[in-house]
Amino acid sequence: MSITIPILILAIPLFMFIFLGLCGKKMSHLLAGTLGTLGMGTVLVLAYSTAFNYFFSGDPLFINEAGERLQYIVFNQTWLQFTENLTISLGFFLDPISAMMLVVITTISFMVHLYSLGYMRDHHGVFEKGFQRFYAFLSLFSFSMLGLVVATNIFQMYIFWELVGASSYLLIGFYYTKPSAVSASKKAFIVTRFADLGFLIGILVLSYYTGTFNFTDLTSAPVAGLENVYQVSLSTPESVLSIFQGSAAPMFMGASVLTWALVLIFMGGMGKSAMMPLHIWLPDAMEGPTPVSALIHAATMVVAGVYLVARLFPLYLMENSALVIITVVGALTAFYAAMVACAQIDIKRVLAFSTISQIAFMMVSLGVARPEYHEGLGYMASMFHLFTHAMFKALLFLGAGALIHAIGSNDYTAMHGLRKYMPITHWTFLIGCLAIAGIIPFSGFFSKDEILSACGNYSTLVYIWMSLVAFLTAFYMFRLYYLIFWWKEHKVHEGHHAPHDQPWTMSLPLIILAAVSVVAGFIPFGKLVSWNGEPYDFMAHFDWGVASISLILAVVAIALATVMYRKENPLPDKMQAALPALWKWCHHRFYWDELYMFITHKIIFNCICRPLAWFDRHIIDGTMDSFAILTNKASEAIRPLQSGQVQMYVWIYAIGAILLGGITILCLI
Amino acid sequence: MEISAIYFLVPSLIMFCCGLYGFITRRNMIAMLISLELMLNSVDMNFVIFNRFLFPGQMEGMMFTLFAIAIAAAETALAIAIIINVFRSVNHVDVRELNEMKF
Amino acid sequence: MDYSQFLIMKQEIALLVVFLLVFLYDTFMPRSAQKGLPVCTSVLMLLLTVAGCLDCCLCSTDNQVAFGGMYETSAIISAIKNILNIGVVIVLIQSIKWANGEFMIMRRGEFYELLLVTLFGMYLMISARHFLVFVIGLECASLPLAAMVAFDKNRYESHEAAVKYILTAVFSSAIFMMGLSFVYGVAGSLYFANIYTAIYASPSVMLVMAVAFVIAGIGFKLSLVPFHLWTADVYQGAPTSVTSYLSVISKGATAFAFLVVMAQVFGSLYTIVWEWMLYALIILTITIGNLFAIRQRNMKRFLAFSSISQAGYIMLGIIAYNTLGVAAMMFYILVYIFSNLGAFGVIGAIENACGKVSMDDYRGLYKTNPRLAFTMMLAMFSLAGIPPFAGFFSKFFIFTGALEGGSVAIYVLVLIALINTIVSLYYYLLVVKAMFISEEECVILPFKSACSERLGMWIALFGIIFLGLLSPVYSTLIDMASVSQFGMYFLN
Amino acid sequence: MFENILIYFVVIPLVMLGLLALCRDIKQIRAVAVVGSLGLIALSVYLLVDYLGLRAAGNEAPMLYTGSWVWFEPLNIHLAVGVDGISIAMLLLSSIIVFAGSFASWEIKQPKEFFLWLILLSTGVFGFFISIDMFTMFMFYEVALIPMYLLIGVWGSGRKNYSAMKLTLMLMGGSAFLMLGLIGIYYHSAPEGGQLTWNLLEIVDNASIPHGWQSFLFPMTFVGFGVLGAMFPFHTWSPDGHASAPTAVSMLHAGVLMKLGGYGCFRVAIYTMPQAAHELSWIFLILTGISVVYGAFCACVKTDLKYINAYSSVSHCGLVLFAILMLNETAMTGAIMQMLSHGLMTALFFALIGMIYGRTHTREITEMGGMMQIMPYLSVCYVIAGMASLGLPGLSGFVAEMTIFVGSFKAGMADYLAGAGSLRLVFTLIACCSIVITAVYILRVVGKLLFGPVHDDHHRQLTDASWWERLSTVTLIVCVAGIGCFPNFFNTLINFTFKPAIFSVLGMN
Repeated sequence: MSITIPILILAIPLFMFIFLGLCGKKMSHLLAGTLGTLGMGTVLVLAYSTAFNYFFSGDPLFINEAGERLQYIVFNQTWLQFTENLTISLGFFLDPISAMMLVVITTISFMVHLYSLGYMRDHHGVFEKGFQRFYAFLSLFSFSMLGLVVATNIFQMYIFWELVGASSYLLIGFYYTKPSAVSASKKAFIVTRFADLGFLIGILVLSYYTGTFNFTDLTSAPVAGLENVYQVSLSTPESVLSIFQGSAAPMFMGASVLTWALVLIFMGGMGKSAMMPLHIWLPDAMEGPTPVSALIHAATMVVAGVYLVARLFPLYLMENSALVIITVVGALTAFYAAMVACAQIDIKRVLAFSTISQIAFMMVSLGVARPEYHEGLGYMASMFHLFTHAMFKALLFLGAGALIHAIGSNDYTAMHGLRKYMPITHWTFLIGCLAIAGIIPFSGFFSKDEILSACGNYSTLVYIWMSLVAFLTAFYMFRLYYLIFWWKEHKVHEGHHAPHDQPWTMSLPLIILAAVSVVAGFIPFGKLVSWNGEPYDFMAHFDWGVASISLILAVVAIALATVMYRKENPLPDKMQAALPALWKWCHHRFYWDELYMFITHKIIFNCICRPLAWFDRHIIDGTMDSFAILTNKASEAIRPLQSGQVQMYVWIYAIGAILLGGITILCLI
Repeated sequence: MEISAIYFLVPSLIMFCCGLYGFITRRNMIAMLISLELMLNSVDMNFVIFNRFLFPGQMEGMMFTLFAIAIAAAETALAIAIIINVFRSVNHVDVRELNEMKF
Repeated sequence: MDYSQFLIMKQEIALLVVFLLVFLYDTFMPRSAQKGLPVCTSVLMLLLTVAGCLDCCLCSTDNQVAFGGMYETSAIISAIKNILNIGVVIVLIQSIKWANGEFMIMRRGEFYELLLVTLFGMYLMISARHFLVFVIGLECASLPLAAMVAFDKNRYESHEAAVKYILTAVFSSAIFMMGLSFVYGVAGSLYFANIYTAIYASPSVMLVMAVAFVIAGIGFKLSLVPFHLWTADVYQGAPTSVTSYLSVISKGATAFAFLVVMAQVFGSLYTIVWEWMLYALIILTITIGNLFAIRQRNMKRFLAFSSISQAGYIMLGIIAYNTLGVAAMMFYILVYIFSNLGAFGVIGAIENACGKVSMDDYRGLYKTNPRLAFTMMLAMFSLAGIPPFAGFFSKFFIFTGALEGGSVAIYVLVLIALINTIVSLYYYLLVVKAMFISEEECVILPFKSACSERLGMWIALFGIIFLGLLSPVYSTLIDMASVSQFGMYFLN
Repeated sequence: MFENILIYFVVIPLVMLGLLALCRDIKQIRAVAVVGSLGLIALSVYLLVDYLGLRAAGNEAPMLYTGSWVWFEPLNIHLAVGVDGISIAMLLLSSIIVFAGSFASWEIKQPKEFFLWLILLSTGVFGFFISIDMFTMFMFYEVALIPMYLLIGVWGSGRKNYSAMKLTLMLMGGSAFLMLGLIGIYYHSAPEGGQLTWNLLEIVDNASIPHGWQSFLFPMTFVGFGVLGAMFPFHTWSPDGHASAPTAVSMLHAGVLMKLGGYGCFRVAIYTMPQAAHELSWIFLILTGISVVYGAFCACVKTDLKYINAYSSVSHCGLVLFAILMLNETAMTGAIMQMLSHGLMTALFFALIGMIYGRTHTREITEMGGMMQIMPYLSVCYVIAGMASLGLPGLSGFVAEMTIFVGSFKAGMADYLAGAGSLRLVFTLIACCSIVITAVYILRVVGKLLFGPVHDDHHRQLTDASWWERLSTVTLIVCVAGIGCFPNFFNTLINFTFKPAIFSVLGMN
């Protein structure tokens, strides 16, 4: 396979970033936007061709005679050599999930590029300030995210992991004159940085023991006769296995070092994927422009954590405890986020919590995947959900963007009853809601259903728990839907235009994504992506019982939402009054932000930083200064010695001479 | 009976100490000079005593004493000249008043 | 009697000739020609110096002894005399303006004569191998200085300084001679060589006291703490030319004489007796000198205390008690002469021009008189031991010398000395700060210093910059030191 | 002597000094400064290329371009020069920063004196990096220190007198210990009866410093250089000094001079006394480990831009010393890269702060805000510098920090597994935490200073960077990004000759 296309996939966004960043100011807004979009379009084509090539060409590099998909390192360039073995390379890794991610990222990114051409201007068609910068950052993000998914080694992943974090920072803080955006971007960066610390230490531990960063060395076995081609082996390679298993397995504080490493790496994933308790940055990140939320904080970057776990899945399989932790964290987060989503009034916040909840679904799904249960259905389901979720969540966000663009506010109380004014938005949004609620035949139904059956296989408790979350999902999505589009008639204020549908650049992505959300469920995903490359017969494992139960739950939830929110009625207020504490906690997101505020500001800032700074100025520096002061004091103290009296001089002289001799004599004796 | 050196040395030492004491306590510079003379003379005596009692076969100590006397004379002359100068300038010879420069 | 042994004293004799010429000029030249006396003296002295240096470099002098062992000369001794000569030439050049001043008309001859006599005394002190000669040299070197200190008849400070100087000087010579009498009592001779053999490594109470008194007596001239108290007052009170002479020439000569006495007389008592005395004195000298210097506002007084602490560093060369130490000490003296005279040159020029000697008056000097300020700064840097100026090299070498084969105690001593260099850097930088950083209007207006003053400063600057960088100077000193008479006295 | 290329690193600044002294107006002064510093860059680039060529041709001597000319024969003091990859990296760094610094002080008052001192300072720096004789090394070291006093005192701002004095005295205090240590090394540089030497290579070859003496001399030299490397608790000169120094001086000082400390620690203290380094490293590991987080924490609450950066330098330079003490090839490589990286990015920082300060006349972040709207160019550069500082991949900080962490973790784990205590491991983990704290204070500054609404309406009239300021910053940014994007080049450069040295260190263990 030629390496030109993969290189171009990475190089074009990077080039666009540099080009737009340096020269953007010199060109017109439209030109910059068009260039960015065209660039992304090219990448889209290239990525699709690569993915198509990978999945369907039947090239022996990609698939073996048994029909198992292989991993192929297209190129791998040494970037930084630490020691003989430990080397960071930058490369391009092609396997089912990276190919799938290529598709997801380029699709959503292109949609967002296109969408932003319309979104990033006001009603008079004047482009926003910093429009070129926006496209430059979008390109940077696309580059980083693509680099992340095609990473050949864990350190490359870390590098791009940091880069997506930085571009997310820049994009969240795009409206840098708004203090809330600035602090949100800061929060996002610092929280994920904290998580990355865990990731880094995890990498260090893992690489210390295994002596490698390469994914292929960690999780796969080389395929004989073909260079750079590997096959995932669920039984981890001997080289790795021998290090971590057996009686001599290194332990640290009661757990094996592998568990430590994997949990720490998962911590990085928790930060990026906004798992509790590191989720607090994601709702705030909605301060960024809405297309950014769609791209970064719904579809691509936030699933990096899931992707990371999936990438290292064979290692995780070795340590049951790590997977249990993932399951527990995921399950708690999913429920928590769903609860909170029910009580938010900012539509983007609702979507943000819904994202957290859905990503938690994927995490749980990975956590429950075991060979013994339907041959790893959970893994496949997780990836499938990742794919479908990216589509419908991007759709929902872009729809929300269209609404916000039209209304000028994030608050749904300013919307109500918009269905007549914005029909395209209405219908596409409804499709998105149906998809996420899991209504057959929309894509969410298939992926979520598989996750639930994977949970059911693993443990009934998890299954019931996650079904409950699914129920809540359907409820809060339709609550949102009704509150935006129904509830009561929209009032058009004097002197304002009536809200209307958006230009084609914004509508087109909505329609495309809606279409994808409808049909994506029918993609034979199992044939393409599975944990060991073997084609996975999805229908063989389909559990109609689970499917019908979840469908019923979703319908009930939608019905409930319809009753409560379709028309203006006192029911919601009554419910709120009936459970005031619950509503309050949910509305305030269980006070996580306040807790963090307390820890960072009251404890770290006030109890560590300030005292340290004081200590530095007064104790350390004070000591240094006191040397000088003491010297001066001493100088002052011995002043009387030089009294100006010659007799005094002579007296000291004589005493000195006698003492000099006397003491020496005493010492000699 | 030979009188041992110690009978000469002790007075010499006492003389030295007297000189020292006088030098430190007297305010009049002339008196201080006299005290200094005492000290120098005690040194001279020492030389003579040592020469006479310990090393009677040579004259080094005696010679040294002669030179020392000359030097003492020169010193005194110079000192007196300077004291006179001071007297002309400030009209007294009280050494304790001469403490303009200090610290 | 073999008169040829007078030839061994050729340096002293040459100096005497210069003295006589100056004396004759002063006495017999008509009044109108009297103004030429300072220049004439300087030229004569310069000739003497050049001749001496050529002699020193070209003819390798062996150790020679004259007058029954009372007088000794060697390459290193003539070298130190030449070093002193160089210093004297600079002092003389710098004092031309002052000596031609209104006030000095009648008495400038005396100034030069007295100065040359003290120099002669120092020569004697250095070459003496008998305590009688040594004492004569010492007195010769210190008594006329009292007259020189009192030279400024109109200034009260000059009198006060002279009184303090003469009284302390006589007192210290009494103490010194007391010590000598003890030495004589123990050893029965005043010849250095005889004493050395007589007291070989057997200290008695009297001997220890003798050593202490001798150190006190010489320490007075070197202004080692606690025998230093006269220094500041005298430096402040004396005319600037005299102060500069006192601070460098007198100190340098005495330091070398001190080494001679300690090595050739008390060498065998090094480890048991005087190493520790000196150890304590060095710490005291450096520290107390520095502590006093911090607060001084009068430049001359400030340099007095700085010179006290510099004396402490010079003593490191003696406590090292090895060839490297001797060479380093001589190098230090040489560099110190240039650095200190550079500083005194500036002080003198400013004092002659507008009578200011306070550090506060120096504020903003760079704006009005940049060259003077620059010279002063380099001198300060050199004194503080900042490379690439000569002071750095001399400090480094003296520490290197002190540490050769050093015990831990010596390392501690050097560490204390090094920490003291920070304090000294502080006060030297205070001067630099006043001149360069202070933003006040300078009270010293721009002026053009006299030709002679500038020449003096140029010479000093030349030395400050190049003495360290040009290695032959130090190498020659080391060569001389390694073949010198000291070699046999050193332990290693 | 003049056939040796290295000599020109000292000759060029000296010629510049001479020319500057002759200059009459500011244009000539600028011309001299720019041409001279360009010459230095050209020289160091040529040296780099030539050096790599020689290495590629199989030259495996520990130092290349060695030359040695007797200076003080009796003490065996030579003017000995020689470079390996580390020195070349440092020379390159220095010349770049001198270049950028000249542009950053384009409109300084009293330019003649300023540049005289600045070039004297760089003479010292270059001399230090080319020397392999301890005496000349020390001499150049002190030459580099003292001009700081005047540069800060005359051209500085704020409490400049206090800061200048404090900085000078503390650094000279360090060099007091250093001098003792160096002379001590000299006296044990050869086995009994051998010819004593100041030459580092010979000292390493002789490896004759007795064990007991090593334990005494190692702390002396390490502390001596460590003061300049801002090691806790001797770092307090740095915040005050940097806060008061003029732009170019802050750049040169934080960018190059503080590297002298790290370089010296490695080249003298560890290189010559590996045993003591191994045994005593724990003391300094604790101190430097504290520096790393302590500096970062302190930076979090400061509101003066220069103070923030100074504390950040404390943290980053602490990391350099920390990594050196790991006595591990990877970590040491990382230390050198961190020196380069920190040098460039901190110079960039100080340049930018100077430029902002020159316009707003305040450095309090509480009194500024929204600079991005007023001076977008400078603000973008500031963000880039900040990103480099918090270790964004693609910029230099990341590469250096990761190399250090990988290396130290390896050393720490090796110790831990060998039952040699978990000190290294624990402090590695603590040091790792600095990446989070760094992010906190960098983003805090960026958020307050650059983003948000404009704080002071008077600031709206301010102009963005002029061409010389752009040139200065672009140079640095290109270098920062260059290292960040192509780290392996530097890695190879350093590694090439690093190996023998490190083996000699580790061989002792």
